[in-house]
Amino acid sequence: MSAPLLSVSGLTRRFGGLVAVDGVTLEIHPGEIVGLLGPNGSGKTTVLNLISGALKSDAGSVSLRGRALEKLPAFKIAREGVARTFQLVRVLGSMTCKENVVAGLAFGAKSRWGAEADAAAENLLTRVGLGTRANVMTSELTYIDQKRLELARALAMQPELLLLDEWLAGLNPTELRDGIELVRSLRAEGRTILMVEHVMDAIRSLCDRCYVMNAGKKIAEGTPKDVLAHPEVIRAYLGDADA
Amino acid sequence: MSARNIAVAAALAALVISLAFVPSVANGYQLSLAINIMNYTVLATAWTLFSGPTRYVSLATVAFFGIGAYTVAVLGEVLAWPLVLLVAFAIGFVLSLIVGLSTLRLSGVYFVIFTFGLAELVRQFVTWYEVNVTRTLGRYVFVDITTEQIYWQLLALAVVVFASGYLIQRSKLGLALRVIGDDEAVARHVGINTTHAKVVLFAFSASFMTLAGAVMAPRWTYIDPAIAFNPVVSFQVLIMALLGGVHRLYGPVFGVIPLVMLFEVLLAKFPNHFSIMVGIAFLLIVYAIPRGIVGLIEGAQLSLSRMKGA
Amino acid sequence: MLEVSGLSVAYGKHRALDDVTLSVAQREIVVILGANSSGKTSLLKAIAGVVPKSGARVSLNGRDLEKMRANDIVEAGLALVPEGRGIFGELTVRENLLLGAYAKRARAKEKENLERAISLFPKLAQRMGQAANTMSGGEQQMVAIGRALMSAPDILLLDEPSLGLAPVVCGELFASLGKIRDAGIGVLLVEQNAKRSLQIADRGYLIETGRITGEGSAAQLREDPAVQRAYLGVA
Amino acid sequence: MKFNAKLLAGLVTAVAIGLGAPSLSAQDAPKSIKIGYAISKTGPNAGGANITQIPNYQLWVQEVNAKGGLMLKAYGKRIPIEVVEYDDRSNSEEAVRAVERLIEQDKVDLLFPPWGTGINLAVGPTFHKHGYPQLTFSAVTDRAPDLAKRWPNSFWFLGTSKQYIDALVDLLVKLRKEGKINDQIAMVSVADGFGIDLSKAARAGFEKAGFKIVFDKSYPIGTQDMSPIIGEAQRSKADTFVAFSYPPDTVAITDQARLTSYAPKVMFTGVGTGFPLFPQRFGDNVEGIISLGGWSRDNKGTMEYREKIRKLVNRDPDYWGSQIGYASLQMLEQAIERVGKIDRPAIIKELQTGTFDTVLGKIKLENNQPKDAFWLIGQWQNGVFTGVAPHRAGAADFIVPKPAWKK
Amino acid sequence: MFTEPLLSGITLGGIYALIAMGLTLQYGVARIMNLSYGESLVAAAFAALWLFTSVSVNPLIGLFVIVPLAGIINWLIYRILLVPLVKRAPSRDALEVDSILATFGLLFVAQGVMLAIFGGNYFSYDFLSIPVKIFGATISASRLLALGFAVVIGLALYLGLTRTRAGTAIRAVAVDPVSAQLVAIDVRATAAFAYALGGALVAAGGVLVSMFLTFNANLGVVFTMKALIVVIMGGVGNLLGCLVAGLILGLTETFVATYVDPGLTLAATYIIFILVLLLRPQGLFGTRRS
Repeated sequence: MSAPLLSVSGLTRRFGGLVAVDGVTLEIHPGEIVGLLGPNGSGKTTVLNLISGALKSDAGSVSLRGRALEKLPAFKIAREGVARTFQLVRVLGSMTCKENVVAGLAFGAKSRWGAEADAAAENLLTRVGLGTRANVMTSELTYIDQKRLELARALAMQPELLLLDEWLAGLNPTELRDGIELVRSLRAEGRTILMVEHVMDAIRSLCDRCYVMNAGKKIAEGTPKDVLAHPEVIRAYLGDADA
Repeated sequence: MSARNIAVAAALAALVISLAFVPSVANGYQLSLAINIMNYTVLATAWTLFSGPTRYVSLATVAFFGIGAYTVAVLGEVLAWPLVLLVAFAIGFVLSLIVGLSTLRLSGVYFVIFTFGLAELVRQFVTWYEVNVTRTLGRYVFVDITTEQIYWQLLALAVVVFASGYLIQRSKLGLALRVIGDDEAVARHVGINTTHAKVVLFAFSASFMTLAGAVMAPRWTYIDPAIAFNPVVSFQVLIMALLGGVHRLYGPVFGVIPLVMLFEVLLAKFPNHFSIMVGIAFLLIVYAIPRGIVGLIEGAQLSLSRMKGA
Repeated sequence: MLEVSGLSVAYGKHRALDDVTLSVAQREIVVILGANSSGKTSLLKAIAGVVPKSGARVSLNGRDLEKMRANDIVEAGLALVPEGRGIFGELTVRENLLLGAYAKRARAKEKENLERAISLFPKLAQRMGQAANTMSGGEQQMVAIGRALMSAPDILLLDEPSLGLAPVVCGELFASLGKIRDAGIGVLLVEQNAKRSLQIADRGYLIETGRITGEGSAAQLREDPAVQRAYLGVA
Repeated sequence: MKFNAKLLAGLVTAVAIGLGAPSLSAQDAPKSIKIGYAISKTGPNAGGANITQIPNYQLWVQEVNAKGGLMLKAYGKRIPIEVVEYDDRSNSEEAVRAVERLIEQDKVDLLFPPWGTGINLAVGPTFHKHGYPQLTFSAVTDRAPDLAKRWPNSFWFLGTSKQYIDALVDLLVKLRKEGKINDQIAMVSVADGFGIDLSKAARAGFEKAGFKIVFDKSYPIGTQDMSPIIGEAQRSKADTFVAFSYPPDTVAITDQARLTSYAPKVMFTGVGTGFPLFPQRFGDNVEGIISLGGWSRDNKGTMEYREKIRKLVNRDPDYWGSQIGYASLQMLEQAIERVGKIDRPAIIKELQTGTFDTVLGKIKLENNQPKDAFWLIGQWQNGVFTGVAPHRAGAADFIVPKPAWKK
Repeated sequence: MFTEPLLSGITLGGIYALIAMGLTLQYGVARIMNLSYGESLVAAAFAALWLFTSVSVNPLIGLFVIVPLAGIINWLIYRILLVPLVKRAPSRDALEVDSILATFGLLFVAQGVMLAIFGGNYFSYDFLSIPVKIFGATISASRLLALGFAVVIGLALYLGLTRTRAGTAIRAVAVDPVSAQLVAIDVRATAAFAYALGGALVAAGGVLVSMFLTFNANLGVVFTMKALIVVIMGGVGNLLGCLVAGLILGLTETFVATYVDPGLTLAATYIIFILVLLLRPQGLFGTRRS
C-alpha cells in the first residue's frame, strides 16, 4: 500500500469539561474516499475542523504527505492542499457564482487570477452543473445549487485532500442521486476525499473505507458494509434498547 | 476593454478634467464648499476602502487626519511641500500598520470604541508633547499654498484614492476582503491570510486619511490638537459613508454631497437650531433610507428592470 | 392536545419542512424519527414560534398558536427544550430553573414545580448555586428539561436530549421522560436514538427530507424496516 | 476686490453729471447694511461665545437699529442693519467656509469676528484677502503685533499674553516688596492654546522678576477633578497661586480650594472668573480672587452697559472681554459714520488712526491694538470685579491676603 | 499623602461607574449602542439645576422626580423610535449599526433642544459643597454623596438583577435572547424596560454630578465616551466590570495626576483602556461572543 496522504494520530480536543475528540487516529491514502461516520455529537465535524485548522487541537498530530499541519493556521493548511465544505452550506452571499469559485482559485498554492481564473471558474461551474449560472448571485440559488457551488469553490483550490462535511445532507431523493453521482465522478478523477456523512446509501455506494466515531472516540473502521453491520455501530446509531 | 468600459473611462476623465476647472469659475465660498466636499470624499472613500468590505467600523479617521495636519505644522516651513506630503504618508502608513496589527483581535463595538480611544490618545500625546517639550500649543502654519492648490491637491488625492480603490477591488486583495466581509471562516479555508489582508488595507486607508489632513492643514493658519483631532470629523465620515452606502466604492460620494449640502442649508436657515434640524434630518434618513442612498438607487433600478422584464 | 397541520418552513430558497401534519395528546410520548438535516429541528422550532412558519394551523387544547410570539406560546402551555439545550450559561442552576417559572401560568406553583423538577433530577439539588455552564453535558440537559417543566407545560417538546450524553446518563434521561408523561404531560421528542426512544414512546412519525413518510405506534415502528433504512441506508 | 454694483453705478452717474458734483444721493442709498458673523453656537466654544460675544452683537445691532441705523453721510440718511449669522460648530474649517459664504454669497458689507484665538486665526487670511476689518476681542496671542503687520485689517483688542503677565508681575513684585507675599508661586494651566501661551509668558516673567515657580503643571482640557492639583499646590507653601484655566476648571479649582481651605495670599484663576456664573456659584467667597480683565467701579458707562446686557439676556456680561468687545463695536460704528459710506479700506484706515469715544473712555489704537485702554488684572471686591492693574488712574487698592473662605 | 489620591480616585471611579451603569444595561440587554446617552445625563443635570434654582427643590428630592421621568421618556424612546429598528434588523450587528445611526440623530435633537432652552452657557450651582474629612483627606460632601449613591445604586441594581424574578429575566435576555423567549419572557418588553432603567440610572448620575460639575448643553458627548470606555473596558453588560473599570480609571487619573503629571491623566486612562482591550478583547469581565 502506498504511503498515506493524510495521517492523523492521537487527535484530541476538549471543550470545557467535554472531550469532543478523544485520541482519534486515522489514515487516508491517495485516491481513497473515506467516510467518517457516527451519531450526532460524536465529534466528526470537530475532527474535520481540527484537520482544516478551524480549531486547534489539544494533543495529537495531523500530517499531509508527512508535512505537519497541526500547528499551522487555517489559511496555510488550505494552501498546503486541504479544501473543505461546511456542514451548514457557506457560500459568499454578496458575490456571483463565478466570483465564489474565483475566491477558491485565487489564494491557493497554485493561485490563478485574471482571465485564466475566469475560464477555470467557468469550467468548474460546468463541472458541478452550474455552467449556466456563472453570473447569478448566490442568494438566488437553490439549496442543492449552493452545495454544488461550495463544492466547486473547494475544487478550485486543486486540493490534495477534500473534506466534505455532510455535503449530501438535506437533499431530496433526486438531488441526492445527482449529488452522489457528482462525488462519484470526483473519485474517477482520482481525488482523495474524507467525508462526514449521515446518508448511509451514499456511504455504501461511495466510500472505500469508513471510520465510525461515538462520543469522541473511534469505535470501528473498515468497509462500509462491515462497519454498518458492526454491533457497536448499530448500537451507536439506533441506541441500545437494553441499557 | 469593452466599448462600455471605454465610455465610462472617458466620462470619468472628462469629469475629473471639468472638476479641475472648478476654481476658475467658482467664487471663494463655492471653492471652499468644493474643498469641503472633496476632503470628505477622500476621507469617506478611504474609510470605506477598509470598513466597507471588512465591516470594521472605525472612529480613528481623525487620528490619521490630525497626524497629517500636524506633520505639516511641524515640517511645513522646513521641507519642500512634496516631501512634507511624503513624510505624512509614511508616518500614517507605519502608524496604521502598528495599529492594525494590534487591533484585529477586536470585534464589533469593541473595535469601534478602541479606535475612538486611539484617536483621543494620539491627541492627548500630541498635546502633552507640545505643552511639555515644545512649550507651545497651537502652531502657526504659514505655508504658501493657495486655496486653489489645496483644491487641486485634494482632487488629485481623490483620483488616487478612487484609482487605488478600483485597482484593489479588481486585485486579489480586493477579492480577499470581500470574502472576509462575507465569511471570515471561508476566507481562511480558501487560503486567505486574513490578518495580512486586513492590515494592508487598513494601512492604505489610513495613509490616505493622513494625506488629506496634510493637504487641508494650510487652510487654517493655526493648528492645535483640538482643531486637528476634532472627533466630529470621525463621526461625520462614518455617517457620510454609511448614508451613501459602503458596498460600492462610489457609495460614500452619495453620502458626502447631500450631507455637506444639508449642513450648509441648515446652518444658513437655522443658525440657532442647527442641532435639532440635523438630528431630525438624520433620523429621517435612518428610517427612510436604511440601505444607504446607493442601496436606494440600486433597489429602484432593480425594481425598474423587473418591471421591464415582467 | 397539540394539533399541527400543513406546516411548512423555508429558509430562503431552501424548504426545510413541507406540509407536516401531526398531533400529540396529553399523557403520551410521540417521537419524531429521521436522519440528520431531515427537518426535525425546524419542526420543533416552528411549533414553538422561534422560526417563522407558513400556512400552518397549530393549536393547543383548541387555542390557536400560529399567530402567537414564542413567549406567549409558553404561556399557552407549550415548552421547548431546544437542541444544544439553550440554558443561560452564566446564570446559576437555581436561576435557570426559576426562570422556567417566569410564565404567569406557572408562578403560583413555582415551589411545587421546583420540588418536582428536583425529585425528577435529584442531582440538581446539590448544584443549585453553580453556574450552569460549568456543569457536564448531562447535567445541563437536566437543567434544560427541568427549566421547561417549571413552566408547567401541557406539552413538552424535546430536541435531541440525548445528544452528547454518556449511555448511562442517557438511560436516566429516558427514564425521566416516562415519569414526565405519567405526570400528565404530552411529550414530543425528536431523537436519533431510535431504538431507545421507541422503547419509551407511544407513537412515532418518520420524517425524511422535510416530509412525513411514515407514522405508527411505537411497536409498529420498531419493526418497520423503513426506520432502519432512514438511519443506516439500504443494507 | 469687487465693488458694490450700486456704488459703482452711483459713481458713474456722479462722474457723468460733472466733476465736483455733490456725492451720492439718498435714492442711491442701500436699503440696509448687511453685517454677517459666524460664531460657535454649538460645540466646545459655545460656552465662551455665548457669554462674551453674542450678547454684544445683539445689543449693538438693537441699539443702532433703534436709532434708525448707521448714519451714512454719503447718502445723507440712516441705514438700518441687517444681520446674517451662521454657526461655525466650533470648527475652524466650518468657520473659514462660513466667512467665505458671508462674503461671496451673502455679500455682507461688514463682518463680526468669531470667538476664540484658534478660529480667529483660521479666518484671518479670508478677512484679509477680501479686505474686511477684523476686530477680534476674544483672542489672546503673543503673535498679535506680527499678525497686525501681516494682516493690517486685523485688530487685536484683547492684547498679548505678555501684557497680562507684565501687569501681574508688576503687581506681585510690589506685594513682595511690601513683604506681603513670599517669592514662591504655584502655577497650573489648561493644556490648550490659552493656558499654554499664558503659562509660557508667565514662566519667563516670574523668573525674570526673581520668583520661584515651585509647582508648574498643566492638565488636559475637560479635567474637573482638581483635588490632586490643589493638593500639590497646597503642599507647595507658595503664597501665590496662579491658574490659567477655562470656565469649568476655574469653577472646579475654586471649589476644591474652598473645600480644602486652601487660601493662598494671592489667588489667580483664569477664564470664567469674570463670568456671572462665578459670583453666582461662590457668593461672597469670590472676594479677593484675581483674574484677567476688570472694570472700573466708578465708570458710569460701564455700569450702564451692564444694565443693558442684563436687560437683554437676563444675566451679567463677563468682566473681561464683554466690555472690550462692546467698545470695539462702538469704534466700528464711529469709524463707519465718519467715513460716511461702506468703504472698507477707509474704515480700516479710520480704525487704525482715529480716536474713539467708548464705554471704556477714549481709545486710540497703536499698531492695531488698544493701549492702556482697559484693565488687564482685576480683583473681586464687594461684588464687582474691579480693575487693579496696570497701575494707573482709577486703579483700586489690591486686597491682600485674599480673605479666608467662608463656609 | 497617599490617602488623598486614593480617596479622590475612588470617588472619581465610583462616579464613572455610576455614569456607566445605565449604558451597560442599555447596550448589554437592549443591544442599543446609545450615542445620545450623555445627553440624557446632561438633561437630568439641567433638570436638577432648574428645580434647584427656580423652584428651590433640593437635588436629592429632585431625584425622585427626575429619575422616574427619565425612565418614562427613555421607555417611550425605545417603544417609538427604536422598536422599528429592532424589528427590521436581520442580525445583532445590523441593529448595532442602525442604533448607532439613530441615536446619533437623537444626540443632535436632544442637544439642540437643550441649547434652545439654556443656550451654550456654563452652569454650576452650589449644593452640599462642604468639606468632609476622612482619613486625613478632605473631600466634598457632594462628591462623597455621589459615591455613596453609586454604591447604593450599584448594590440595589446588583440585588435587583440577581434576587428578583424581573432582574433575572433581564439577565437572561442579556445572555441569550433566543432562549429567553422559551421561558415566556417577552424579550421586546424586557429590552424596553432595561433601556428605560438604563435611562433612569443615567439620569440619577446626571443629577448627582450636577451638584459638583460645571456643565453646558454641549457636554453630553464627553460623558457618552467616558461611559462607553468604562462599559467596554469592564465587559458589556457586566455591572461588576463597570465598577472595576470605573475604579481603575478613576484611580489612574488621580494617581497619575498626583505622582506623574496631571497633563498625562487622560493619556494614561486611554493607554490602560487600550492595553486592557489588547490583552482581553472582550473586556475585563466580558465573555467571548462566538
